[in-house]
Amino acid sequence: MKPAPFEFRAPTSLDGVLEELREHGEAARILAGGQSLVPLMNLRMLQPSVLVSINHCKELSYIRSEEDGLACGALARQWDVEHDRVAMERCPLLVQALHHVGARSNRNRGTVCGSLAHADPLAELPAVALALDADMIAASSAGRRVVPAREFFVGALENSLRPDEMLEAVRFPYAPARSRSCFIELGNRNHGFAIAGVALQVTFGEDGRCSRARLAVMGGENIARRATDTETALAGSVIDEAIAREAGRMTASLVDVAGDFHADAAYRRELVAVLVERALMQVASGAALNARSN
Amino acid sequence: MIAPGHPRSIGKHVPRREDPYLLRGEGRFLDDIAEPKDTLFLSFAMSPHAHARILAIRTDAARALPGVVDVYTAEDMARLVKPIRTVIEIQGYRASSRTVLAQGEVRFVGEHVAVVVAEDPYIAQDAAELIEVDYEPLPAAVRLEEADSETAPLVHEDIPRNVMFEAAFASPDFQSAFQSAETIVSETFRTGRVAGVPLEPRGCLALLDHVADSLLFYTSTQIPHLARTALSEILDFPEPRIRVVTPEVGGGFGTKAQFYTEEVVTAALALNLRRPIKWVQDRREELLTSIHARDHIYRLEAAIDAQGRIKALRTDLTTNAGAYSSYPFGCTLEATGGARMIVGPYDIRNYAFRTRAIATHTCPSGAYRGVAQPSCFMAIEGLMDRIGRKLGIDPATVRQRNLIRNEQLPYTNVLGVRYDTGSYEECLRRALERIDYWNFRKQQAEARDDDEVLRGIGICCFTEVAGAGSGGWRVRGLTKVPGFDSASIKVEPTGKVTLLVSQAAAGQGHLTTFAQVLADYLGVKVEDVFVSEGDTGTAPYGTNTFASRGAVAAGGAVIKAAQSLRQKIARIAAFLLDVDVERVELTESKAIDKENPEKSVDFRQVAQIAYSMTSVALPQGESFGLEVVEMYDPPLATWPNAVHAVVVAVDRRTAKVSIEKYVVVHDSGRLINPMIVDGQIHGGIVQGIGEALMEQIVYDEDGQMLNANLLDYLMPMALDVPRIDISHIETPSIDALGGFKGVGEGGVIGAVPAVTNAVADALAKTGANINRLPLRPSYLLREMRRQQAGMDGDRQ
Amino acid sequence: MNLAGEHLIRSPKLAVWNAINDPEVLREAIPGCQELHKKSETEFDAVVQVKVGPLKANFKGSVRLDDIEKPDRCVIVGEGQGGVAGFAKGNAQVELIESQGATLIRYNVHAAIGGKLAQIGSRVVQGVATRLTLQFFENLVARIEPADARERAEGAA
Amino acid sequence: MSQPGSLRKTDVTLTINGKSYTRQVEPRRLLVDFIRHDVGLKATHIGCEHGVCGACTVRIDGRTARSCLHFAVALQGAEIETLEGLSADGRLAGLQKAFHDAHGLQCGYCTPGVLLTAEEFLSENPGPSEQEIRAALSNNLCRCTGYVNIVKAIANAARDRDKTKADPAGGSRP
Repeated sequence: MKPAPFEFRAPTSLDGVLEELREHGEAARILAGGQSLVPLMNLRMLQPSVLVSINHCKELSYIRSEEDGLACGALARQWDVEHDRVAMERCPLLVQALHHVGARSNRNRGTVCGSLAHADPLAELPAVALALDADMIAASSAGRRVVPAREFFVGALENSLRPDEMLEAVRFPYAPARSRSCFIELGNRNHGFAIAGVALQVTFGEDGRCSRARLAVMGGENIARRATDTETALAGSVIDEAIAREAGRMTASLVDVAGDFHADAAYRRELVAVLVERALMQVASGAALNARSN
Repeated sequence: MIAPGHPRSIGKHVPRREDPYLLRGEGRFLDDIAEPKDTLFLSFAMSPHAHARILAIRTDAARALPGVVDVYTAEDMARLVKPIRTVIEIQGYRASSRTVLAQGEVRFVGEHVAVVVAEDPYIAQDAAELIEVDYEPLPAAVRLEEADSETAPLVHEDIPRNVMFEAAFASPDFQSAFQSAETIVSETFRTGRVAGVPLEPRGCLALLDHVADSLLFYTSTQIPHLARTALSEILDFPEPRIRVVTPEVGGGFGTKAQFYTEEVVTAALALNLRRPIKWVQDRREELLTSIHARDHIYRLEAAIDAQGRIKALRTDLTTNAGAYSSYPFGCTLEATGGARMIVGPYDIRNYAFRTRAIATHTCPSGAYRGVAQPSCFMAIEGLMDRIGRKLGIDPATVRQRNLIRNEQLPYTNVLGVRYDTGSYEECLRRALERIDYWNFRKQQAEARDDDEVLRGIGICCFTEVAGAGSGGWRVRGLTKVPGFDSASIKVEPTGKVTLLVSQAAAGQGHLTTFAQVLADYLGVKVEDVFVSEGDTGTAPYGTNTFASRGAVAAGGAVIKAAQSLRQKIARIAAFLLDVDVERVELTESKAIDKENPEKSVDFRQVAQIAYSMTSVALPQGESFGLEVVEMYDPPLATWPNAVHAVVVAVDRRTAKVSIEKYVVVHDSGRLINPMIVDGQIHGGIVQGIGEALMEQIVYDEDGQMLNANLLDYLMPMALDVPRIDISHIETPSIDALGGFKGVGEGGVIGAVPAVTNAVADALAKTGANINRLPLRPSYLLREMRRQQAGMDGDRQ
Repeated sequence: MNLAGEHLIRSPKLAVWNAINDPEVLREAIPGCQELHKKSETEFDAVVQVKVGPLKANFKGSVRLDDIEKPDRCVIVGEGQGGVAGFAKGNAQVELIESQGATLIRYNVHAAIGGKLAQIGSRVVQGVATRLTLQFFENLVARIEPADARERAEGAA
Repeated sequence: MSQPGSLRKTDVTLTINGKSYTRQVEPRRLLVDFIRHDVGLKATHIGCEHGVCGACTVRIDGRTARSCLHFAVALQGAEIETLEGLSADGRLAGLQKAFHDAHGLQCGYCTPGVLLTAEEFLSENPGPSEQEIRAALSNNLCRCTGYVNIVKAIANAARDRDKTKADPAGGSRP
């Protein structure tokens, strides 16, 4: 299918972009990498009247290690973040998740903020943002506000940005010392959309016990969910097979799963349990970085 | 006639001539053809309903859009073309015809209700969205299991209970054989609906030649000649004034071996508007409207003896025909194919079947690679494993006891079909050896019950119907499918050879393989042969490319033409060499006196005489030119055979399947180019892996398709493919010229049953009965859980 | 999409019944309902805008009350054409049960979507249909239950 | 839905394979259509138009990308490369030969996209394992070859590259 007509704007400054959003509101969409937006436009499911490209705003193209986290600007391409030295060292969960995002050409052009704003229920990055309590910096001509991840994701393809706002940047908190992380997903095919996935970061105390677990699960019907009850249960325990299995069982009972022709609800629930268990065992066994696929 | 020293090309890994231009991206696929500036573009408005009455169509908004030339509905098209009617002369078939745009009623989601003609494809799609159609939704017959019930909505008023085709057969003393057997093993198998999904969607370009008032029609097809005849009949336009040209085709797999309504609309509008018209399908339309396949239910009952030998087999097959009988193969192809081919390489003397094609409000089905054989062999090979489990005999042994013995060949099976040669036992023996079968069974027996990974091994022994001649198509009522193929050989005045064949490749490397055949049978150097096909303006008439027929039918025609032309070359050479014609041998584009080989004349010299371009006149009585056309009608069919053996590991907790070992022992008779044969087997196997593990066209109960995109219709990618170990046995056919048997579909036919049996074997220990496709993890886990619940129930 | 559920409404059965039949109430309860005009006693023309993140589809169609057994149960039937996006239809069997002065509203909803929405978005749209159904009944409860009754109840819970 | 409105066309100038092309197109003109129909470079193919199959893979600013997911108007100033460009300056000669020798293509429709994926992957991963090659090929769908000979061709090309790097003077020229 060919996309429907639209007017095109390519401001060269963030203020120019925000001015367009203020003027057009809901009728306008931001074009960054286009890897989530353009398929829907080509299939004519999405017909914005005004497309505002931010590709000429150099000021939005940055990966900055800031004081309390790694900041990715709206134009930070997924591939660049996936291979960023600081990201690999201090936000390993983000990098592990990025290996699973789309295919290589999608990641070359797709942006971290674009995937977050699109909020597909089976997208990996929202799960990471929720797990790490990332901060979303929403900008509009009226000013900026910081939206914590748990308030940013509302539902399937639904975020809490106002029509005149754009996601200017996202800040992923660094992993504390003695942390290990792992991202696992499983689908009907070895590559492609998952049936369910788990984003996990565990910080260990001196005694080898889990001092802080961060766990988010995707595969429900709406959007990835934080499993806070499981995190609380894990705090203070030594992660072994029994604990991991119990954590998996508990998380599965929390998540709101739905069935579709890819997998029925019962399978999704059981898969969440298995993936959480295996993620915990992988993190506990020190083999934290999962195999680098492309 | 051909000098023993002439370097043979058949059997060699000759790298393909097609590669250089394709690797530079210079292959001209349909949409790559530079269309004239005044070309108009089509876009179809599609039905969102599976079954509905069309109350009104308002096209004024669409017409008013700048750049739109016209909008046509069914009534407009009815003035230009006749409906497509698939005639199959077989008992039990109820013919149905199809208007090129839905008239009065839509019968499947995606059926075209109107077409926009515009100056730009973008604008054409804008306009298609402005067409307003008032529908009265009607109840739809969707699920095959219910579509033939008394109360099911009718797809065609004149076809009671939607039974478009029904046939039965019973061998003479079937009943007594069935009753007398000691044990009956029965099972129902359900295969999932899939589609060929070539990477290049369909498309066509119709150009007018005003001088000769003729139609030059490019279309991404496998059947240029059959399409040309169909176009002539439906457009009521003289066939001599139609030329169908096949561009590079981006994958066919049978999907493009049908003739479609959009081809008629494109040609008709070009003639009507006297402007070039181009239509390029997008992926969503391709998944909605190109033929589907394998939506089948098999109920098998085998009467067996204590040794596990099948004394009598009964098959009850129901296939989903979709809304219309596709052209030219119709809805009977899968129904007759599945019922007839299922006996495969087994010595089954008593056989009965009932087979039916049921119409539903879904996309028409048609001939996709393997045509029913992947499904029917999944059924029979699944039954072989169940016979083994029931009697406690290893499934490999059950097969060894049922296979046709070598000494029985040539063998006429219970349906009267002749298998001339084969290697059924040898293929099984070597496959078991290469996959280390017995050692695997030992390890499997020792595996602990609580392993996280369940391993299984699956076998498929099969025969593949290939290279079918006119007899083969007639016996199945497909009288519109001729069966013969033809080759025209011209040694040009400069001595180079032009070879034209009635085929249309979609990646099979015909330009290379037919040059290899001609080189060996005409004594010409491969590099002196120039092959061309797919253009009805140059290539002689034939049956074209599908059902693994290329090598057999066109290869045979090339041999027949070469055998006839080389006589003339030898006669002229004998005249030039002044020797007796018996002493003339052809080698490396030369004719030599075999008594003293250094005395020779090359083809160029022979040609110069034949085309009267030298001072020496042709010998008395000899005709001018060096040109011959031969038609070759293969036997009823040729029968490649193979055994696929697969080891899988199933994660007990996620039920994800991974293929650990894949072995193929294949017999396609004499191989022309083993490298290309292996490529066909690789491609077929991976389509089979897709069909077994992940592919399915999904309709909901209202007939809505839920996955008309490539994110939700999953096909295998490189990470899903194991290493594939292929070895060949070459048992030449004695019925087919050249000894070729064909290979196009063997890969997919063997893969579906072998992978399914391996997964079923892996889960057998949990009690799960795996008998339906696809084998998605959620299905496998559900079956394991049901058994666990069932077993716990039993234990209490 | 199939969904069953129930809500306790702190107001008498007849009041709940009347509300369900009142176009004003329905217009406010149906998420994204732009217009709802009475066509007959039990049928209304409706325009409903469904927003799924960036995706917007305007459905023009009708809402109808069938199998009316006043004041115990009825079926709310909705269907709408979303232009090229496709169409949506659904029916909600609704049953009202008296329970100590309040009313238990029990529902069983079947919804189906068709056309491009089903072919492209089925994975997402199923979830949306569930969310909109839940929202409809929550809006209905909020609209019917008198404000004070609800505070008292929440205070006591 | 879409208001037909006046379809204003604007001048768009793109640099493709080092050459500058200016065409009058609508903003919605997809990059793949600009390359194929407005400029006439037909090696880049369309398989799905929703970013999954990879048949439309080109390079934008040195990296592979889906040309069906970009609008020409948004890429003014970018460096676009297609198979025609990479093939002409010989950079792909080793890969093309390896694909030819290993029968790494059948219908050829996915081949341009696969070659660009393979070139990007090999230039970043000398001496890759078979599993890494298979993971890289998740960028492209192929329906004919079952990927078997594509993986073999890329592995052979990788070995030849190492050979020429290790011993540029002697050894087998690609």
